[in-house]
Amino acid sequence: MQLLIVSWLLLLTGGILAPALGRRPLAAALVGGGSAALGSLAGLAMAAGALANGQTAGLALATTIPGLTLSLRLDPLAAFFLIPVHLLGLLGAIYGVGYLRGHEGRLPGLHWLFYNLLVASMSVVIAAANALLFLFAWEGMSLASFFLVVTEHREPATARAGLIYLLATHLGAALLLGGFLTVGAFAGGFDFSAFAALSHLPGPTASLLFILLLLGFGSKAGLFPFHVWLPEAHPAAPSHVSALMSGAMVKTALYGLVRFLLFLPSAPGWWGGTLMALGLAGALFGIAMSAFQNDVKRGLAYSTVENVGLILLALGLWLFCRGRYPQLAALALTGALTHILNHALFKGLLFLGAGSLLHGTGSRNLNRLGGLMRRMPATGLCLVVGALAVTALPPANGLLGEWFIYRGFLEAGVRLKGLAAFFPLVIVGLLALVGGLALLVFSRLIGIALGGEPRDSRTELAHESGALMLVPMFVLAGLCLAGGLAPSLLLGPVLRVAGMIEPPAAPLLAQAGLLPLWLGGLAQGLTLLLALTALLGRWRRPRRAETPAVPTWGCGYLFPTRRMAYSAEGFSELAGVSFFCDCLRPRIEGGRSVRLFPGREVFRHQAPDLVLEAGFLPLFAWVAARCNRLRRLQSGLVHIYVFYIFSVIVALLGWVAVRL
Amino acid sequence: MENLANLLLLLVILLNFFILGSSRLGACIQTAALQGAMLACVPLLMHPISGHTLFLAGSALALKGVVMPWLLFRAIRQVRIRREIDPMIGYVPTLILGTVATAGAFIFSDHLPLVAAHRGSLVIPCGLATLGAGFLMMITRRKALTQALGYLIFENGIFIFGLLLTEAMPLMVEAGVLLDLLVAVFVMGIVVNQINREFSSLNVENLSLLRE
Amino acid sequence: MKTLLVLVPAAFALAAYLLPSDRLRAWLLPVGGVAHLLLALAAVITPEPLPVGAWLGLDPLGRLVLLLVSLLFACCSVYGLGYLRFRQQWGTRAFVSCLFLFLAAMSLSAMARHLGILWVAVEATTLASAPLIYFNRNRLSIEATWKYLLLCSVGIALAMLGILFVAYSVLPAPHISLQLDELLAGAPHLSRPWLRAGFVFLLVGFGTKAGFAPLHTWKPDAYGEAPGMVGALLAGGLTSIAFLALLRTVQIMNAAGEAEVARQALVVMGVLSLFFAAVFVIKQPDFKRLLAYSSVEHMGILAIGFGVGGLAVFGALLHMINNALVKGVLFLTAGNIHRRFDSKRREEVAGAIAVLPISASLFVAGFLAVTGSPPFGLFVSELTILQGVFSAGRFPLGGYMLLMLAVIFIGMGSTVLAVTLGKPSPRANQVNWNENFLTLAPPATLLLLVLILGLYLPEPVRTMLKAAAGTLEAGR
Amino acid sequence: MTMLIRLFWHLALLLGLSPLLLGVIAKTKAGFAGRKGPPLVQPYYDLARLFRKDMVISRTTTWLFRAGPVAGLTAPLVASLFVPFGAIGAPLGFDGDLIFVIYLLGLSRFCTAVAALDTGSAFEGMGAAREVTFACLVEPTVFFVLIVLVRLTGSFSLGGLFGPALAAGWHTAAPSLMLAIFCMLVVTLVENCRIPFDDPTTHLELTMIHEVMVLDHSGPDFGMILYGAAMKLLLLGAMTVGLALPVSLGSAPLDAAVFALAMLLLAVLIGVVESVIARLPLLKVPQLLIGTSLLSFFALILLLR
Repeated sequence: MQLLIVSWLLLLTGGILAPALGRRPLAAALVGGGSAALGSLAGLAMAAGALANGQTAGLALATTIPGLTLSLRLDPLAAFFLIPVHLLGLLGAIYGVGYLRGHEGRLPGLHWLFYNLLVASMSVVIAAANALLFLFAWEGMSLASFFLVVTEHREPATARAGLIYLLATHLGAALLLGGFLTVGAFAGGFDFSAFAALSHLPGPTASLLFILLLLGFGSKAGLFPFHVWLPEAHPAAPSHVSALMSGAMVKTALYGLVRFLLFLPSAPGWWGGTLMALGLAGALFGIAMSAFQNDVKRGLAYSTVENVGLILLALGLWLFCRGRYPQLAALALTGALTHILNHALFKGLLFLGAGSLLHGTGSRNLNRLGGLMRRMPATGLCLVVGALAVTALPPANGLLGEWFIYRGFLEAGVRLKGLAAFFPLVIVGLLALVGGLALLVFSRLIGIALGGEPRDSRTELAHESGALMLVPMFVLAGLCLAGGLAPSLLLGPVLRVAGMIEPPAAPLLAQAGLLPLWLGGLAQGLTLLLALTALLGRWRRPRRAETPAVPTWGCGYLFPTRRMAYSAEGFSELAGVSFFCDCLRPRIEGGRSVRLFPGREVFRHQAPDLVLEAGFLPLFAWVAARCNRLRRLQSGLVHIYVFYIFSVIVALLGWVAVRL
Repeated sequence: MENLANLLLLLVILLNFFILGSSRLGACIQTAALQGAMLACVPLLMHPISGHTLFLAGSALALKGVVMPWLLFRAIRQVRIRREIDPMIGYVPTLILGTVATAGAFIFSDHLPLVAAHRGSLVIPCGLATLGAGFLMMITRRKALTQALGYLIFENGIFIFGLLLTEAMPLMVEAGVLLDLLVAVFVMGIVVNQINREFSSLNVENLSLLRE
Repeated sequence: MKTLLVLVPAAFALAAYLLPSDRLRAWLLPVGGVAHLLLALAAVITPEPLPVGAWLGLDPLGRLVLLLVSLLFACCSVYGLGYLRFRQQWGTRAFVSCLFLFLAAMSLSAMARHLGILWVAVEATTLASAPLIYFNRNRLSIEATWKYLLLCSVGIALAMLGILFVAYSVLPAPHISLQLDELLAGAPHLSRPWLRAGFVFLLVGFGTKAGFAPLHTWKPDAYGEAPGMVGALLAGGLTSIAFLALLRTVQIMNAAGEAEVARQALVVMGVLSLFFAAVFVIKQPDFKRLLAYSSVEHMGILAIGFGVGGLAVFGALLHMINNALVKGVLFLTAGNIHRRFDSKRREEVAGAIAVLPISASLFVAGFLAVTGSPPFGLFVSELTILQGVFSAGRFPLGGYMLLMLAVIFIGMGSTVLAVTLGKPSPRANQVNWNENFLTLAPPATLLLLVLILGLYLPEPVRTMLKAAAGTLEAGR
Repeated sequence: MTMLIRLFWHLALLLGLSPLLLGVIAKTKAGFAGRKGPPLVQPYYDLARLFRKDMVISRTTTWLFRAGPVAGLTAPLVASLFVPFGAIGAPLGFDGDLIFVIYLLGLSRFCTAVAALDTGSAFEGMGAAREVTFACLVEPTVFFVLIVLVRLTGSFSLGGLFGPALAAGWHTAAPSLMLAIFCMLVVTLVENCRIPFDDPTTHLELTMIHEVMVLDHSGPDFGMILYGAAMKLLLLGAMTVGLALPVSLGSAPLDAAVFALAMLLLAVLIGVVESVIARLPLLKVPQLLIGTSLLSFFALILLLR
């Protein structure tokens, strides 16, 4: 416990010192970034230790604020979720120092203040054992991340993103607050120790609480209808912040959900059902939208929506099977936890890589990139590893989690009787569709961004990022591969946590412990074979010393220009027309020139978020319109105001007289 | 004595109607002044002569009967307006509303749990009626000046009510109250002038730039 | 001591009136403000015994309000020094002396133990503050002043009527006294109908001054047109005074065993206020009026807090402090932005954070604080109030509050962010004025205080709040 | 020991038989066209030639381009180790390997698509887009078919799915298995870019899918791709066959012979299909694929009913 507190103190002091240093970028980066790295390191050590010895540490201090006690608790579950937070916190800090060099604003330390606050508050959220403390840290997390999102506050897009993010996160917090206050009112206290009383809540209240918590946490986690902030906020934020938000912050919401679900009484079936339905919707919608994005980071944000959808799907199955089919529950939970860890690794890697591309080329637009594998080989390599992981292809780590999820649903399909088995089996099929689309999305990203020729003159001048940015990426890439080649690294902690939550499933989990041997061994064999085949290709050296380098064959077109290269829109167009409903398809304006000597044409291609454009914004507009009608009450005529006073008096007098 | 007081109060109510009904500002102000002067006499009739009552009567006469009307006169002299043109609702409806309010006041006060001593007296109905008249004035008139006048009448109503409870308000407090009242009307007079300077008319319509 | 608290500002007002030079007069402000703050601190730290039946005196409630009013005024007076340096065109004689009279009246009403004196003092605050609103000498400000004056005078007159009703409710007892202790002592024998009617008039009267919806109509105009520091004093100080007056009547109702009526009436007012605030905050184009509606919102929260009772009363008292302080932050910084852009319209002001980095940052921080985000004090106080509401089992009310708070957050957020973020609008260099120490230190200080209150409740404050809550809970 | 023997038979069948299938298909088509056609062993010659040739590499490409063929050859090779060839059980297999196998094929697809995009040629990019898009539609079908088997046999490994439990399943759930066979057939055709979905022999790049992706590959690389494609054909064909006749004659050589025969018949069938059906217009293909996955879905419902 002490180590964790030390890490918080490090983060806070460093964060406060950094802006105090004034306009000295180097010092600020050193102090801010250094403290962030050290603090995260301490936290990481703490989490690893707690997971290793598997026992629960605790601490409690009273405060002067009613209901709030500084009580902390670090059980395996919390320790497990601390790992992504502090790992990405550490790597992001190192990366950020390199990423921000030369782009510091008026007060370079400010960024580090919010960065450290974000890491610290996430850590507190996970370690908190008091609902109000949790909420306090939760809000701190939201605000810190908000300020990080609006770092480039001069762009109008950033202002919009900031607003949307702020609204989403605050509405979620309001729901959470409602939920917590209800919990407190029933449990008679806000300490988790008091929440044992919740285990026998009346059904309707429990369901109400479930809904409040689901929406509250979901809005942060990117649950399907409330994911709208992710694709806005992630591109706006600096890349290491996006990595931290997408890899770690989103997970804190999942942590909260799991943590509080464990307090509630055993769930009726529809809880799990809702979770599964929303998760599936999120997975399909997210990956479909991701296929249409030309903005690399926006696409990654949608892929986060997809992955969170998968995790929630697994959690839904777990919730559904809890107490009914312990083994299924264990499988699903293992899948969810594994995927949480994996996603933290590869999504962090991908965002850092995207940041490196942005840093090297100055553009996030796929149609300006291209040919970067030559110019930024290290970044390219890391991105390829990340892509393999996110598409769950061997030999990377992504497959492990998805394997458990598939396995869980297949098992459910076999165990359940009759048409009840229908849903899990259909979900398996849809998971396959999601997998296929993910493959499309990321082959598109890799192929268009890294392969071929630069599509823009500025991209030709792209430069590889510095060591400070590359090292974290290589660490993450290494972890992704290690997770694939030696899955027991990942599975060990996961199984410990799963065993803590689902004790009855211990035997199955022990058996699932054998899986790493297979998947790992296969991955190793596969890589070996790949290497061998590659060598075989080299083995018969062509007789002439070097293979002649020629231009790509243009199928008869004599002077192929870079403008002819296949575009990002083109790559996903067939998918769009062949099996997406029109509403999902991107909006395309202009560019259709039919005349013999066409003049200038402006071609605009954008894929706005359906839920935001057709759902929330109109809703808000509607409410605003309704409110506008009431504004006439403030008519500006003073005698009308006097009349208000008069009528209030009459009304109140009447009320009093009636009560008399 | 009691009856005399009641007679005066009756007159006060009639003056309310006159004010509600007349369109000439000057006349309205004079009537308000007359009303104030009458009210000033009422405490002498209701209570045994004492320093307190004398002070009350004197100061009320001075303020309600002389100073405040004078302030308002000054205002309209500078503003150079004579009559209230097109009120929100015409004079006849206003009068009808006033009658309704007065009747309501009488009925209401019959149901109030009064102390035995006050059963016969007109004080409470008259006070309520004057209050109503003041409110009506402020709600229906368009000119800032007439609204100030309405406020004056409103205050008269409260004063009437206060007559029952002179001993509740110690002398010093009473003085403070009246001083506040004076200052209020004084400031209102100033503001009315400023309004006239800015807008060159006192219609409240022009005073509705600030709205949602 | 007690009398000094009133006489010193009055003396300063006189001095300011007699002093010939504008520059020197401006310097009177911080001196007087700090002097009053010191007096108030002394009066709070070494409380004098409160003799039963005294007309002036400081009970825990009064102490609380006096302290926060004095604190707010001290900060505003420092700000005022910087402000008046910039605004030299019209003489500052009336302004400064009215400010001090305002302070004197507020101190008097914080100390009044006699309903009559309370009324006189509160009315005096209206009269003293009316000229302050007219400081900018233009059509809009005169209109705002007129509305403020008329509506508040009517309201206060109604309060007078209410006081008379309360006095009548003492009959047929031979001796009528409006002294608070004596009223409370005799409360059980008051005649209920008169008392209730009186409470209604008092609620409406002081409620108009505090600005419950729909009695709040003067607020956006007055706050919008007054100079920033006056807005701060009105929104932070005057509302607290009005609420104090209201709480006195609540005390009487409690003592008379009519607590239920009072509480329900308060909750109704609170619910209405929250609703109106939410409606008018959405798409609000003028960021100073926005603050006015936020003030209406907080009056509503206070009303609900006091209405629900129990833990919520403690929370509401804490919220009163926080609200006063954070209103100071918001109005002072909004004043800075307004001055630089010479506009307070959302569509004309943008990118303030690039032009006035510190003011705009403080403004955003104040926005977050006022909407109840941690780590600021309002989070704690609102949380406490909500705890009270929920633990009282009034879940619908709690849910309604949460909903309205969220809506108001959205409404305010969209305007505040639009004003602060983005590319600076062309008006950014309209006026050659830049933020300086005098106009930044006061809001920064206030924000710091709010922050401290959010992180840790000092023991003395805590005890003071407990005592004040005790006086309100007595007789329940 | 038996493990090794199995492995031997398996690899022998895989490496030996797969090119022959291509030859058979070509021969059949030639027969329908009334031509003599190339000898059955022509594909072996082609491969040998390709592996002997030098290669030419576009100067825009990087190692991504070289990785395509490698994965294209390796992934089917490893995947096939999990698929039982008729009654000859798979040498490898574990609980839930079907997921692994499918993602392994995904790996080869990913690498070839990226390699195609790496050349920067519009045509190859187009081909890659088509490949991955159609794969999105094919994968659910494969999964639904496998789900039918999983539900039927209660096993989670390919070895178990096509084992004796399936034979028993034919008595209970024949209709859905019929549908499953049809769907597998379609999958086989699509995945191996056969008419009516794709035409490897056309000369208009615009209409190709798979062939256009590998335009720039030459020499050994191209050889690897061809060989990998052949293995994939054998792999999916083996699934179809295993689905159709889950019977065992007891002795390994006999089973091998039966399986080889069945595969050749399948090849002939493919040849026939290619000869009698015209190639679909590109935009019709997705519709047909969606139809197929709905069919497989229907098979599932039939089973659950």
